Amino acid sequence: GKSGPPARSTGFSVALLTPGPISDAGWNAGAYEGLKAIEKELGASISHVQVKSPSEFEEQFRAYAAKATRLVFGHGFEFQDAAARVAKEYPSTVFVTTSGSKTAPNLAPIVFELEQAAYLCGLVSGRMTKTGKAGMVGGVELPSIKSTFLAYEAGFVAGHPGGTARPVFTGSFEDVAGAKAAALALADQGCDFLFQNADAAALGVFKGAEERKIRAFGTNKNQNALSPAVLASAVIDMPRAFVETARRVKDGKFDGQTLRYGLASGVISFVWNPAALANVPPAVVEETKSAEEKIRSGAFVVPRGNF
Amino acid sequence: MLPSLELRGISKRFGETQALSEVSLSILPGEIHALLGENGAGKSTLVSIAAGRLAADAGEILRNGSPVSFDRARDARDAGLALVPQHDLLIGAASVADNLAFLDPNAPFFESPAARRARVIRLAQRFALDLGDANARVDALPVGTRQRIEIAGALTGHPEVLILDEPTAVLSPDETAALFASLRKRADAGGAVVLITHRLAEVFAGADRLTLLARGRSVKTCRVSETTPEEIGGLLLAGAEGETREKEKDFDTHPSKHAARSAANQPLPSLELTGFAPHLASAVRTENVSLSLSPGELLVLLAIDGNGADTIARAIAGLERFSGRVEVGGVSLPPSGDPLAFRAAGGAFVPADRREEGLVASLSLEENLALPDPPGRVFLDRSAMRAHAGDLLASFGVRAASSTALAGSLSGGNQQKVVLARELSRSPRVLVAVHPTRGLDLASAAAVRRRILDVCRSGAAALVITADLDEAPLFGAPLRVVTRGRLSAPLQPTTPVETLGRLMAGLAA
Amino acid sequence: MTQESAARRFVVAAIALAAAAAALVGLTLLAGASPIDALHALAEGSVGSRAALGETLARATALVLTAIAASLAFRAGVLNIGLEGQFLAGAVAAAAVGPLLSGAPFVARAGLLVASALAGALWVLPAAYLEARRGVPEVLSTILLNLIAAAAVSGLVRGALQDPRGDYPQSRALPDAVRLAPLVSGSRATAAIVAAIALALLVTLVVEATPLGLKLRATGLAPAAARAIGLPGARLRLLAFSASGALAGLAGGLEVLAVTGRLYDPFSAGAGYTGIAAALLGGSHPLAAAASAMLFAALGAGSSAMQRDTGVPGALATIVPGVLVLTVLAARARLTQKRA
Amino acid sequence: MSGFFAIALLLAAPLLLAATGELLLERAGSIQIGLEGTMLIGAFTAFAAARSGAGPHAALLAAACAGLLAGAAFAAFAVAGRADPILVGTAWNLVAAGGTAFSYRLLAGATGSVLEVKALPPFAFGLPAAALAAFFVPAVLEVFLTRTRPGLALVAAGDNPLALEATGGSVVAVRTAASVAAGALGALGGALLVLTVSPTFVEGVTAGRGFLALALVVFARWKPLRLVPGALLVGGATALQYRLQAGGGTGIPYAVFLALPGLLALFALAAARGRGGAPKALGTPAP
Ligand SMILES: Nc1ncnc2c1ncn2[C@@H]1O[C@H](COP(=O)(O)OP(=O)(O)OP(=O)(O)O)[C@@H](O)[C@H]1O
Ligand SMILES: Nc1ncnc2c1ncn2[C@@H]1O[C@H](COP(=O)(O)OP(=O)(O)OP(=O)(O)O)[C@@H](O)[C@H]1O
Ligand SMILES: [Mg+2]
Ligand SMILES: [Mg+2]
Repeated sequence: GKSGPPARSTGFSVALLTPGPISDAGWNAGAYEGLKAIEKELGASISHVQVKSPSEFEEQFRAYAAKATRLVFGHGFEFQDAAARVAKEYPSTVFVTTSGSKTAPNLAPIVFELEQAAYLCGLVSGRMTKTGKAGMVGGVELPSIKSTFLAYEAGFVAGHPGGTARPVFTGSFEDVAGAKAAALALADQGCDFLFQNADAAALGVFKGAEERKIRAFGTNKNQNALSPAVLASAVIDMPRAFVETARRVKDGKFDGQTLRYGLASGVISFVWNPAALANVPPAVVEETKSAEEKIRSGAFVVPRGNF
Repeated sequence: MLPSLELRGISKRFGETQALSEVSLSILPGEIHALLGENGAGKSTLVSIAAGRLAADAGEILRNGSPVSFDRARDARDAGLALVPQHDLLIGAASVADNLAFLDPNAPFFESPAARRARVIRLAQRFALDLGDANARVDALPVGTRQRIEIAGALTGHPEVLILDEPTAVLSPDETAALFASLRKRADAGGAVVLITHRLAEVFAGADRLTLLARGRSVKTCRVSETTPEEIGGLLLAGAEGETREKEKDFDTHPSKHAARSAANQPLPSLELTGFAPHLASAVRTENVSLSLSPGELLVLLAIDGNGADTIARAIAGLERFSGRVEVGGVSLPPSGDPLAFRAAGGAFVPADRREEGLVASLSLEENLALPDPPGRVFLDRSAMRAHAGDLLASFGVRAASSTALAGSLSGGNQQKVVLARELSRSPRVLVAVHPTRGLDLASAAAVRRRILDVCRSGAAALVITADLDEAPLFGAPLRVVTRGRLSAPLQPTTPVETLGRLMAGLAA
Repeated sequence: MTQESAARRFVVAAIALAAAAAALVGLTLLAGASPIDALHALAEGSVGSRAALGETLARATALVLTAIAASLAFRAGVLNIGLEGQFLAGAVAAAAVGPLLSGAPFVARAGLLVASALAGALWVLPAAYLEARRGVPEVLSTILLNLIAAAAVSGLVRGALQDPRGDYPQSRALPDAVRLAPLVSGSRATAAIVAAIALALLVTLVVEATPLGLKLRATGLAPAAARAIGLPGARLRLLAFSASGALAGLAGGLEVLAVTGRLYDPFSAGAGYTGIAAALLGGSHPLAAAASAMLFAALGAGSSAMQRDTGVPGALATIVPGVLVLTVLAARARLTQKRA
Repeated sequence: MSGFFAIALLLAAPLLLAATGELLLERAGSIQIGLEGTMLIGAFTAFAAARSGAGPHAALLAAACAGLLAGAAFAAFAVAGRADPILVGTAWNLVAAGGTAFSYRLLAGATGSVLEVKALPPFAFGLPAAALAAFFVPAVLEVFLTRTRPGLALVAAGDNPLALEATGGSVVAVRTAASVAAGALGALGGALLVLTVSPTFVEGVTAGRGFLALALVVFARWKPLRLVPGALLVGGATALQYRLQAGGGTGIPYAVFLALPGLLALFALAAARGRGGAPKALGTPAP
């Protein structure tokens, strides 16, 4: 558990608040990698803290702002209220929440348009499904999770008109056992493709898919290596987004506008699992590629949730 | 004849208490040997040592003439000694069959329920004990049955010496007779039986020899046929009070002078029991009691421990459920048992167990004396509490470092005085006191009696329970003897002590 | 559970603090950080500045209240392990009625706090009923009620109490006018901590210096004697139980009012459990328990600073209070055995 | 339908093991409300052992050993030390949760990748033998309690400790042994999570199952065999909930399912007579 040197008040300093442990191999781990990348690429001094309950949000923001930290990330929608309050008092610190909608001159959310890649996963599933049914496994029922499900479902129906995609939430990002159980339940319902957005619990989904010999998708990180059942991953390059955001701040280009990162920015990508690609009809690969182009160019807008 | 079990010069000390000093006891094969003595005389301690449950500080144990030493209870059982202790030994949540397996030292590691049931039937037949349904949960059984289960459990190892610590306290007369019959059979077959009891009647009806303990020493051993209940009763009571007991002629408690029944023509009785009986799942059934005490009247209930007088008192004070009717100052109390209703009607209660029920050991004397209605509107009126405590401690002659001393730090006798002080200071309408002078020295005991008579004189009715034959008449009030839950007819305080002793022992007057 | 002498309490606390410090140094070394830096950050981050002190006080509010709630219950002989659930019930009530209340902020706040105290008190009722009528140990039922309360929070922020603006699993925010403002700018300490300390004093006074308090203590120390003496044991227990629940509920309400402004899932990081630990450390004396709660709050704020400044894992903040409590228990057991 | 049962069994097995251990301990008169912590210790130990090269069965064994030690440590405080078990358990959860998280960081670093370990091989119904064996453990305990001598001693320790002492037994010894066994079973429950269903460790991977297991003991009213339907009910309800969600949603918020074990246990307590079957000396110090 070595981490960076202490954030000093001189130079470019960046801090990160995560709502969970950075060893979760998912949402929080990605953010921490982003922080490390900022340290490496921009020479920033970095600092991280894991918050235990909502009562601490403000405390941590304030502690960093008081030390003249230039940029503080609050990793989740739930940090918005606290960030907005503290931002008012510390105009020279920039506050960024990952997801959310509140903005101010020194406050903006990063919005990952993971939906765009999720749509492509849906499209692939729709084209390849035999049963016309797909499943989606979520951890906690959160807007960002539901939004990717919305996009996946849209893609699935586009690929297989009349098909259905059903979500199951387990209520926890840590509950790998629950995620596996959910995957099995979906498989038993006839689903032959599983999308998931469950962080560390994703492994449970893959194990379930392996067992029922169906396909699943990685999310957030490139999870292609985790299981032969993974057909492709919808990846957020969190480090890239974090570095890009930090660079903006460092260069004085931060303008308080929502920071959107989609396929076009390269932060979001759809990555085939080379080990599984052999079983995918070339036509599907082609179609996916052209759909991706349309999304990049803005010719097609992927539906997303209201949050 | 070589004794089956012989104890020589056994001493045992618990902290401050010298429970046993050089006690010797020998038990012969073929005899039922009764062990008698007042509460705290050391009977249970002695038999625990004999059965390897406790280590003696000094002394020797011999089995059939050769010295033995027991490191564990198991060793004693292996040597043929079995003890049924005073407290409940059974697993309430388990069945009769399981309990007997638990008590059987030779039960195999693994045993099927059928085998366990078979044991119950075997034991019931062999010892002619009614052990009830083998599958019944023990905590649903009457105490008599539970007692028999414990005895059967002790007998499973075929002990040559069987020691029973107060087995009859909870048995009905028929059950007691049956128990003695089965013990007699064992003795006739050459086994030895040691039996602790407070009841002289059963000793004289069923035992061969007896040993009397008093204050941790053995006072007398003899054949039952060589003595009388009166002699033993006298020794027992002397033991309870210590050798220093003299006739208390020098005190101003002449019965006739203080007979407090001037208020006999008052219309409303202070305490009235009608068809009253405490509800307890136990064998000693208190018969329906009816009595009435007018203001200023005092009644002494005289009973050896274990005869139910205590339970009558507790039920009146609202600490047990009862059937029938209890009225205090015309207010009838709920039969579900409600100490608050008793108090609200003007009742005061001195419990037998002052440590558990009389005082809050880790509160100060001031605080104890202020309960249950501490003074002060918003905050405790500490100075009033102190003054109140100071007065009471002085006038009851309590020896304590100060009124802020913890109640638990006082000696037993002084604790008793504190309880009395608290209860009497409340100017009760009815006082119910259980063994109010137990553990007090002579002067203090006389002072306590005086206090009780004083409250009566000022209009309260009092019900005093005592086991002290010599003390009872000193109140100068009518007496009733309680034996096995039954009240005798009212007796004059001038009734000869011998008559009272015979009644207490359960013998015809 | 019972009172103990001041001297003994002091010895036990000193031993425990030493053990906790040793654990802290050891774990910091294991994590590859400098213990000196870590301890420095701990001190700076908890009491080193006005802002840090403010954080400690802001954290302390809920802990002080749950700690005195635990002390009150323990002193009356009620083993209320359900403070966590009662805390959540109070927070739920605050989040439910808060946005509905209109009128002057003062009135709205009063309404919100009354609602949360009531909710906390109501949440003990199933346990109190089962204890009084069925003899079910309150330890078991209150643990179950904690589970249920946590599940209810999770359901409510996605259901009945969900903020209609946005799709977030959180309740509607309290109006800024209703929320408590900081006492001094740049600090997060609000009047809530003053209220909590005042309540700690009040509970201490009630327990130690009023007729009612004496009765409660007597019931807790010797139930059989209290009954025989004529104290209404069952009623006193119920009173202490529900007052304890009300205090924990109030803690939840104040947390919403002063700190978070809304209900989230999960809402609590174990304020109820920490309160029990603080009460234990303070020997169930309300003031000492409140002081221990302050200590835990300082530890929490300080270990956050440690994490920020030296990069040691946040888990330290969980381990250290646990070690503290276990040492107290062990030290107390040893002292008792020596005396016996 | 076979899928449904497999899922129910899968979710019930770890719960059942932990709850059986807890029931054993409670029948002996002590109580460990820090069962969640013990499960975490087991889960982490299995993970750590497997990461350092042990096979899944060896990892299971390692977890059991860690559980034995954990049970002995608990007993040192709460049985021999006679500290209030509730308070020890409260602190236990803190130390175990923090300690496993801390150790995981030491072992794995602040890694962002899933560290997978080898799972136990499936045996039948897609479940490994160890998970299936879990369903027989309550029966073994039942036999132990009702048909063996030490079983009777254990029941006595929880019902009438003085009786046990009077017959030459030692309450401290019996409760310590029970705590050690309960620790092993709790840790095995945690290990089973890692080695069957979720071949990795995450902070808080037990996700509240320790508390569910506590509730199950109450629901079972301290009778081992009743744990099986209880655990299957919880496992089944969860599986059913996933199935209902998968089948198109139900409108029942999943919080209801989260609350289900607690509610069931509370109703079981309310419906039972007396103390609901709780051992008489539960939570009281050894004489
Ligand atoms: N474990 C102990 N610790 C301290 N004192 C004890 C202990 N056991 C007994 N005593 C004390 O030793 C003395 C003798 O007690 P013992 O139980 O032997 O009396 P007993 O004759 O059996 O009385 P009873 O008729 O009431 O059963 C009493 O003063 C008692 O308080
Ligand atoms: N009415 C009753 N119904 C059932 N059992 C009773 C009744 N009255 C008394 N008993 C039982 O008889 C036994 C002896 O009574 P009790 O304890 O009142 O006698 P005691 O003279 O005060 O002796 P001790 O010193 O043992 O307290 C007790 O087990 C008590 O529960
Ligand atoms: Mg005795
Ligand atoms: Mg008596």
